[in-house]
Formats: sequence, structure tokens, C-alpha cells
Amino acid sequence: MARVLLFGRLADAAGWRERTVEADSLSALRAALTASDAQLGEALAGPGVQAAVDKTILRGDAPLTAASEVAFLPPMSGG
Amino acid sequence: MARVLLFGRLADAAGWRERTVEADSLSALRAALTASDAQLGEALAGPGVQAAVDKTILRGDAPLTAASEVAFLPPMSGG
Amino acid sequence: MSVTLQAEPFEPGAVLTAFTAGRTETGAVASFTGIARAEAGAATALELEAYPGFTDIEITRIGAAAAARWSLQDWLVVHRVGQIAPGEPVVFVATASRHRREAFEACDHLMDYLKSRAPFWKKEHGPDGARWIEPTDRDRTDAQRWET
Amino acid sequence: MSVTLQAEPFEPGAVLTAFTAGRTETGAVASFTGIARAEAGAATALELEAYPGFTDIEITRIGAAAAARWSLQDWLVVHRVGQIAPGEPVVFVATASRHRREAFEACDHLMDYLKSRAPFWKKEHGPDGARWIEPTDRDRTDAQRWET
Repeated sequence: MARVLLFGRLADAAGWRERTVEADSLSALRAALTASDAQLGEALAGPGVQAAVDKTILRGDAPLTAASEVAFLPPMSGG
Repeated sequence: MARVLLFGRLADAAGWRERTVEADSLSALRAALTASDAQLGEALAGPGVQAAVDKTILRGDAPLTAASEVAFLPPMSGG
Repeated sequence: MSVTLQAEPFEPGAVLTAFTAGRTETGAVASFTGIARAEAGAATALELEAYPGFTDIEITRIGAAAAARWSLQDWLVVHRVGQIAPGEPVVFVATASRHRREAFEACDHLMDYLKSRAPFWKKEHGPDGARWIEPTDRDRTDAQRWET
Repeated sequence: MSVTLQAEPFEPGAVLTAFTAGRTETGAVASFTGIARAEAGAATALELEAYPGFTDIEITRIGAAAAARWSLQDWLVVHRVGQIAPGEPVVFVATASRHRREAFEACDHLMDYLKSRAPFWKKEHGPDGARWIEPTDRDRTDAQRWET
């Protein structure tokens, strides 16, 4: 289980910004999100989208606990 | 005749900042100042010292009237 | 050495006053204020999203690296988030150093980073609706000047 | 577009507040504040002499040229004259433009000019007496960057 945060156009596309999702790894989380919303799953895998677990950007898979916070970050635009 | 202004180290060296001097040209003014204070005359002819007549920097000689303002400017230091 | 992300408008002059107060060994304070342009009505509002706890830490990391590179005595970033109206300040950066070259370069560098690579997501609201903004080519080019 | 030479201390933040107010088409305001350093007691006061009617006109001429070169929307110089205590602001320059590169470069350029070639005569008062200051080699080198 993890708290999932979406930013920028990802939140607009999904229609939500924050949600708790049952998943014990980042790859399982991606699969769960894709299963509930195929378009979102595609957007999360899109170019330039990064995943941060507990505020650290990760490539590849990672285990998740109930306390994990996963953020999906579209390309950063600067301020 | 002209109003003479000294700036920076020139004023310190001469012991005055402003004085009215009888002279009908810049070269006559330089000669008059040198006659009354040889050290000042030398300083006015020193490297980097510029003369401005009515707030315009001039090289060479220029006629002066009673309304003329002559300023001797040591090298500018910036602010 | 502070990074503030805030939803409320702020006054850059007041921040500069506080930043410069009591500095007897600082010769130079450079500052930059970024303002939301109205674009003659084409832009009605700017919306900036940050990731609290991530965006501020990233900016702090870049600021600390700049402070080391340019021997800054102090630096500060204030950045708006949320809805920003035209004419309102979006960002304020100030840098303090003994001599001016360091203060200027560090301020310039921090702005290039903030405008092109800092973790913000920017939406422009205009008469034709809203659109998410990506960094411009010039932002990327400016930021690359510092990669030596 | 203003040049102010004044004997009284001033508050750079207040000047910045007035300069940035009401700008809806300005994206960028760069500013620089030069402060008299105490040099750990080695400098007790700075004395700056200007030639009123000459110094301000020269700065205005350079400012107008910079405004044209960098397409500035506005610019401003406030410069102290007379006795200046350590920790007090000596000079404040602000530039406004649509984009930040122009504001930064023009501000940087104006400071290089003001610090190296503007018609001021500067005396530093210290524990060992007073001495007139000449521009440093670095001031000259910085100013030469703009001669293209």
C-alpha cells in the first residue's frame, strides 16, 4: 500500500491528485494504476515522467510499504 | 575670469575646492594657477587629469568668459 | 540561506530590506525579481505547482552548491506557488558576497536553474483556456552555460 | 529612467518596491546593491565626491545607451555621495525588461561602469588616515568585457 501523488498534467489527466493504492512494489503500483485507468498508465510511462519514492527519484523497481509516498512527476517546467 | 573647481586629490593638494580666477583662456588659467601654486600647476598637468569647461571635457585650449566654469578632474575612481 | 515556497503574494523590496540589513562585510547584493507578465491580456493567471518537501530541498541543494562555487556569504529564494495574477512577483532571488562578480553570477545561475529545471509545474490560464508550460529552448541554453 | 545622487542614506528595498510597482508587462527586474564594507575595522568611512551636473549627466548617458542596447523597459541608479559609514548602501541599480537575460546583463554592465569609470572621486578613511582610491585592475577588466 502506498500514498500516490500526481503532479501537473498527470493530475489533470487522471482527475485526481492523491490516492492510496494497494501495492507492495513500484512495478505493482504501476500495474494497478494502469488496470484502473489505461490512459493514466500510458501517461505515467511517457517520456520524461519520473517516479519519486519518499521524495527520492528512482529508476527501476522498488519495494513499497504502507508508509511509502510515491510521486509521479511530469517534465519539470521551472518556475 | 572663470569659476574654477578642483576635485578629489587636486582639491586636497591645493587646499581649496572652488575659486574665481582672472583668465580669458584655459591656457591663461593654467598659467595663472601655476604662478600662484607651482605644485598645483604640476598636478593639473599630471597624467590622467582632465579639464572640463562648462561640464564638457576639452583637450587643448579654449576661450573663457566671466560665466565659464572650469573643472579639473583627476582620474575617476568610480563609486 | 533560505528557501521559501508560499501561496501568498510577497513584496520583493521588503525581502531585500531584510536580506541586506546589518551587513558590514558584504560588498555586493544582487537580486532578481521575476514578475508574471500580462501579455496584453493573453495571460490571465499563472498557476504553479510544487512538491513540498521535494521542491524546496532540491532548490536548497542547488543554492548550497552555488554558495560554495561563488563563495557567497548568503543567499535566499522566495517562490510563489498556486494562482499568481499578472503583475505579481513570482520569484525573488538574492545573493550576498564580498565582490560583485560573484553575487551577479550566482544570482544569474540560480535564476537559470529555477526557470528551467526546478521542480515546478506551470500552467498558464488565458482567454482560450489553460495549458501546461514546458521549458523554452532559451531556458535550456541559459542553464547549459553553467555546465563547465 | 532616473539617476539620483544623494548625501542621505537610502533603503534599497524601498527603492526596489517603488521600481517594481505596477509592472504588468515586465518579466524581469535585476538589481544590485553595493554596500560599504567595514573590512574588519580597516575602513572606517568612505567619502565620495561627485561633480553635480556632470556626474549625473554622464551616468544618464550610459544608462540610456544600456537601455537601447538591451531593450530595457526602465532603469534606475541611486548613488550616495559624501561620507558613507560601513554597512551603508553606496549604490543601487535596477533594470526592468521582458526577459531576464537583458535585465541581468544591463545591470551588470551599469555596475561595471559605475565602479570603474563613472565620474566619482573616492577617499577611504581608515585608522591610518585617508587615501584616494583608484580603480582596480579587476574593475578595468570587468568594464572591458562590454567593449565589443
